[in-house]
Amino acid sequence: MSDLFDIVMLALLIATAVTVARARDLLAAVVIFSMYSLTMTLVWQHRGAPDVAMTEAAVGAGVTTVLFLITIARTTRREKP
Amino acid sequence: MEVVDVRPILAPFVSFLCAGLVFGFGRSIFWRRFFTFLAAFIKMALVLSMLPGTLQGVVYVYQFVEFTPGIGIGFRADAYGMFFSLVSSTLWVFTTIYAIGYMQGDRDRVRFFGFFALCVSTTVGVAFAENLLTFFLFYETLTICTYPLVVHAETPEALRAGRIYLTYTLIGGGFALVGAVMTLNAAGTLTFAAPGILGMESGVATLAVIFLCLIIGFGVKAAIMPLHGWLPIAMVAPTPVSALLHAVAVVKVGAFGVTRVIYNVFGVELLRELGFATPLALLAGFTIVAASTIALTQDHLKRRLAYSTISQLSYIVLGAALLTPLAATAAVLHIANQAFAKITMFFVVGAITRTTGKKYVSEIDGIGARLPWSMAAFSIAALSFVGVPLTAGFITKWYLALGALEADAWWYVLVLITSSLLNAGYFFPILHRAYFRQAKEPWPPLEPGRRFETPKTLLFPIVICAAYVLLLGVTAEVPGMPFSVAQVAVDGFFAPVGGGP
Amino acid sequence: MRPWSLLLVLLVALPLVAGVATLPPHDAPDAPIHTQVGALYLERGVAETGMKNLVTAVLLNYRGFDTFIEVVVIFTALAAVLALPKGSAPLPKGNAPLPKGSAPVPKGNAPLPQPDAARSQGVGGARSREEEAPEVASDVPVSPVVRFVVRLLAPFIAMFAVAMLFRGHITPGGGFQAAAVFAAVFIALGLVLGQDRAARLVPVDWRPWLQGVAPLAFALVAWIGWRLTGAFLGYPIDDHTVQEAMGFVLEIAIAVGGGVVLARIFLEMET
Amino acid sequence: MTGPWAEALPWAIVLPLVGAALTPAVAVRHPRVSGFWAWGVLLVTAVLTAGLVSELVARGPFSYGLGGWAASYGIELRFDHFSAWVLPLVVLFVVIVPFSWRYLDHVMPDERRPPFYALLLLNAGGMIGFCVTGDLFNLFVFTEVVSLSSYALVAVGGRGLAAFAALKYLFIGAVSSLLMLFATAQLFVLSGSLNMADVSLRLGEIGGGTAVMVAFAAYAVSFMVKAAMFPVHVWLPDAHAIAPSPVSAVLSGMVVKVGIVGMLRIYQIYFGAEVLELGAFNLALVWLGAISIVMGAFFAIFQDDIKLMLAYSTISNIGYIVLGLGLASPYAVIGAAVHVFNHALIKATLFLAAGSIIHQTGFRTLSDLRGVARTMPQTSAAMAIGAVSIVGLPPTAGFVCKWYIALGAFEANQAPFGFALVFGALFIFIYYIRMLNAFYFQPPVHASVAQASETPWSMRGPVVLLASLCLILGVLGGIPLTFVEPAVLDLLPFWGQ
Amino acid sequence: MQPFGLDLDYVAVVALFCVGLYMLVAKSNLLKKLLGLNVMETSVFAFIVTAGMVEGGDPPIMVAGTSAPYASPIPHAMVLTGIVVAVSVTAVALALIVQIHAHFGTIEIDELKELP
Repeated sequence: MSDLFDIVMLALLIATAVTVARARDLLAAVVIFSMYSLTMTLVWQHRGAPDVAMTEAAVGAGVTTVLFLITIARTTRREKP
Repeated sequence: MEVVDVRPILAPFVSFLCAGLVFGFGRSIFWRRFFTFLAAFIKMALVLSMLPGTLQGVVYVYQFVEFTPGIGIGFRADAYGMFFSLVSSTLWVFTTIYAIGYMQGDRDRVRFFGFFALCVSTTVGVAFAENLLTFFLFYETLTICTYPLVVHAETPEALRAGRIYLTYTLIGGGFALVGAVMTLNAAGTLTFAAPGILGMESGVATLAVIFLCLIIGFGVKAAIMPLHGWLPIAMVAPTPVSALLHAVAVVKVGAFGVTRVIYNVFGVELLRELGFATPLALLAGFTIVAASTIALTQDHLKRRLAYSTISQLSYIVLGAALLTPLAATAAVLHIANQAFAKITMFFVVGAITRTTGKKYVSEIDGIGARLPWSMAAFSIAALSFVGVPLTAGFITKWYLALGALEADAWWYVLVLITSSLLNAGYFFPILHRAYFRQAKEPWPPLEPGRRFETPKTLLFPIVICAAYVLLLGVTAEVPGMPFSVAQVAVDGFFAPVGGGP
Repeated sequence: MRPWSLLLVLLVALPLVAGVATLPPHDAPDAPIHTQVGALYLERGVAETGMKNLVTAVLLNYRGFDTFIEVVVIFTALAAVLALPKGSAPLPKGNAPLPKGSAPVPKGNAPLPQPDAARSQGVGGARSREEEAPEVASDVPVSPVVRFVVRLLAPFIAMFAVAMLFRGHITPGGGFQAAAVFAAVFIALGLVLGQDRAARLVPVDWRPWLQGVAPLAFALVAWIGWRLTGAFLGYPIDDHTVQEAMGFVLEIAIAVGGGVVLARIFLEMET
Repeated sequence: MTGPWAEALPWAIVLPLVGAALTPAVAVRHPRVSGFWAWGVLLVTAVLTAGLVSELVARGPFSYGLGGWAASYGIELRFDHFSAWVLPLVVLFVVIVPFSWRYLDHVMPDERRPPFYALLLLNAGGMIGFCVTGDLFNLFVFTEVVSLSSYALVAVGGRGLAAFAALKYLFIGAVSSLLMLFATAQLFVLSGSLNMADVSLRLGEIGGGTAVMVAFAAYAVSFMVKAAMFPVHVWLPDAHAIAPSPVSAVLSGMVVKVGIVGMLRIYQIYFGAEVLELGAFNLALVWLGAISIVMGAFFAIFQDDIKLMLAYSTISNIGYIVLGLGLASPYAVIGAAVHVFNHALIKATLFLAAGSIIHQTGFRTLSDLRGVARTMPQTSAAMAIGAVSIVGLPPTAGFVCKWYIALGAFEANQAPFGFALVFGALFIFIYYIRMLNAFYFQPPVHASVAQASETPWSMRGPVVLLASLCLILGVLGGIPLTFVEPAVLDLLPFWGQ
Repeated sequence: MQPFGLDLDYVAVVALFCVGLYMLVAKSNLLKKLLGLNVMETSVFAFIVTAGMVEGGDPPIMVAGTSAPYASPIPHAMVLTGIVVAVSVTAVALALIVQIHAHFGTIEIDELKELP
């Protein structure tokens, strides 16, 4: 059970990371990155690190994402091919 | 007998301080001259004050700083160093007087005189260096300090000459550094000592590399033949600088270094065993003849003198490399003899250029009438180089020939004779043109209100130096004169071996 | 570029895989990580520090110095953002003709482009491009519903952060999390209210002090600890009240200082 | 056992950091005050570090358990002979900061001064901490303080290209920090401890293993990036050339040394544990150093921009240090250790002098700066002394290091490297000659060069002071050796000598 | 869970690290590079947290309802610090990117390199 959860989560992590890499729309990439962070949060929560999970949720998925969004607003949303 | 005394370090320091003062307050002509002369006389006094002690065999030493045990900067006024510093500090006085006259109205004189003083400071430092590291420090500093003098004119030609000069000397310095480092590695010390500091236990191959590195390193400045390329090119410098380069500081430091390597790093005994000195002596012999031959073809006065210098320097190297007391005496003596004669010649050439604007041998027909005193001095110097008795050059050749015979190498006597003939071959045409040909056009007359043929600041050093050439030739055996110092030095070199002159 | 990048990634990946493959298995209780210092902390931590959440104990007590330097790092980030030249603001005024030390480095022998030319080029060009560039405008009108919800929720989220802060020694969470939440609330308010109104939440006069409050509080506590126990950042082991008080000071300072720093970075980037 | 100064150890780190936190508050009314404030803080720090060094000299290395915890239980600060580097480091900061007071007039508006000086203080504090800490994770956190402030300092001077250079630096630096964190985590997983001495002990118990080696490789790459060794130097030239000159002096002189000090720390761990194949590793270092020397010199020769040329010479000089360390004979290591300081001194001289010249004339390429020595004689003289010193000609500070490293090369029977070292430096000098020729022996081509005036004394003073130090340390080369020799003797057992 | 003698958790971490590194190296867009850096950072944090876990362990919080074995608290503290450091670096990088865009009008490294 635990193994299954782990495998699914790890697969999801890699999938989101690859999606971040592939997304041409920077806004989408940032949003998917925040999903990646939240998935990571779940993994850590599961591994007995609630403190880290909370920090990652607040800082990694929260503050970092917002800072990225502001930057996109101030620069550009499209990654040139 | 070694005595701790502050004078060996004070002597270079005086010139160094003088350089600082010149850089700081040199904009005023009065203070510039004041400091330069003051330092020149103080230094001469310092060196002279050590002379009586030296003649009695006292060696003044002063340990300045120690980096790590056994490696440091130290000063040691032994007889050989004293001899060299006597020559250079005496000549500094004359060159300074001459330079003041020659550089009148030229620009950047602060820089010129500042680095001039630095050069002399480092030359004395080289003379009094107690070990190879100190020697190398001053040797390289000299390289750097002469650079601004060489490129003083700031023309593209001067800059090119400066670059070539630096390339030669710095690469030589690199070899010297490697040699010094390897010496320390092999011997565990760098302090010059009479029987030499290296021994057979380091292995012949290592010793060969060390010898090669050190000889290349110092041989560049001594202008041994394949390494001489910089010297004729560096002639673009102002004449006092050429005089300084050729007679006092740079080349003599190289020759001095070669001698130190032979006698105080390797030592007579070791070198006799190894036989490294023979190829060096052959090379020196070749240089003597080859450079003289090239000099024959030079029309530019200073270039002709430059090749003559190359040839004469190898007398010193040859004398040192023969490894006999008499030859060594000749080598040591020739440091002074060549210096005074050559500086006279450069001074005269400078005076000719200053007064008449002529630079080529072919242009000076009949100049003997216009510059009688100068050309008389020039003649004395030329006779000295040819080796006519009663001049300084004769003493060198005499002892060198005796030394060659002592070393069972009679063919060097032939070299000496050939060289004398060649010297005559390239100096006498100058005298011939000067005295026995009609001037092509009238020489510019004396400026009104002048009593001498050329400004007296130029003439005075010329005459004195020429007088010295005669004096050295006449008073060879008089105690207290340079000859006796040289003998003390040579005694020191050969003391452990036995068989002094 | 791509094949080389892949090659580089592979070159890095192989040793890393080799490295992690030979590590001791990670969830075995007898791995060194669980038998050395970590085990001692688990064994004595509560008694020595008075904190039930050992992560907080490690953060504030055993390895408090790390946390000290960590708050210095966020302060560094703020100082960095503040020290950068502002966006496309005009160059510094005053007598100086150009910022010489900072002029662009031309390749080749050409002299520097004249300052004015560079300025008009850089700034003017940037402006013209900027007009077309932003595809997400920062001042999109926010829907009234969102605005209402954010304003309604903000105090409660802030309260949650405070709660997290004060229960940090027992439950997960603590100063940093609270700081991040404070900052998030602030940023959310800034986005819906406009940053001018949000900026009023951090008064200008207090900013210089508030942004550095975390390192300052750490230094203060370190000094107190030094006075009390003779060791820098030392906590008196047997006095749980003092320990707790020192811990609280630090947590509050981290929360306030960290929050202000993050909020100010947000403000700086917005303007 | 320990004297009163040992107590000051944590405060010496914390003081500049707290000073930085206070800078914006102190300078809230008058932004220019921040410069004096930063100087004052550094001055006090210098006194503290001097005290620490005196303690070191009197009683040998000492450590401080933070929070009163035993060494491997909490965080340990350890002041050993390598840490003594903090004293010259802070002193150089003290000299450089006054230079920046007036220099910044043209670089940034007054209101950005407080954060600038805060960054400078953070940089100093971070480096002190880096040199002093005995804990691997703490080392990482201090690295981040140093790196983050360095990224920002590169960018403060200008927009556009400066920000781009800083961002390049940031990306490469962040990856290197990450590798360091990864390696730290691996060692932690392997040994269960973060204390350096403790980790070393446990690694000795474990013996080698792939993971141990991978951690070492990660550390090595990480510190190579920080030290800008040849293959990973790409971030350095732009960043150092474009930063304001006082910052260039700090970055080139000191921040790159963080990589060297870090490398030495990792040695201590690995060699103490005897899990590393010495010969092969030293050989690698020697070659890397030699390649860095050559490539740095090679790139420098093609630069016309004086600051870019100085930046490339940093790569070369780091190569000397690494070469010296790799040769692993006592003299070579002494030379390398002295060069850590002497290079900082020389590079500070050169960058500050170059900065003065650029500041006064507005030009930064050799072809534009012809004849500048006529109008700025003292600054140009400092530049000349620096140039002579950086190639290691006597009688300057650079010679002492080169002498010892060359000596070490022959001592270690690596004669080819000795030759390469000596002649490589000469090769570089031929380039510097071009600079001196342009400054001294060519007529000015620009009016602003011909009419430039000397810098104000607050800028000239530091330059002149540093240049004279270059000369003095060349003659009295033994002064730094007093500190360096015991450190080297301390380290050499690990080297298998 | 160790097929082929590989620890799957660790391998996943390395995979994430490589994805991040690839983004950092191969992508031309500066924001994408920065996202890649963040992915790398998270992967290293994941490595540390994973190393600190223990089979069937509870969080290291000594309150009622938890029992040994506990996960090690030190890695958690390390990661907390690491996360804060990461966000600081990200903030500075973003500020620089904003500047680059304001000055050059682009954040594509390919285009930045072509600028004079």
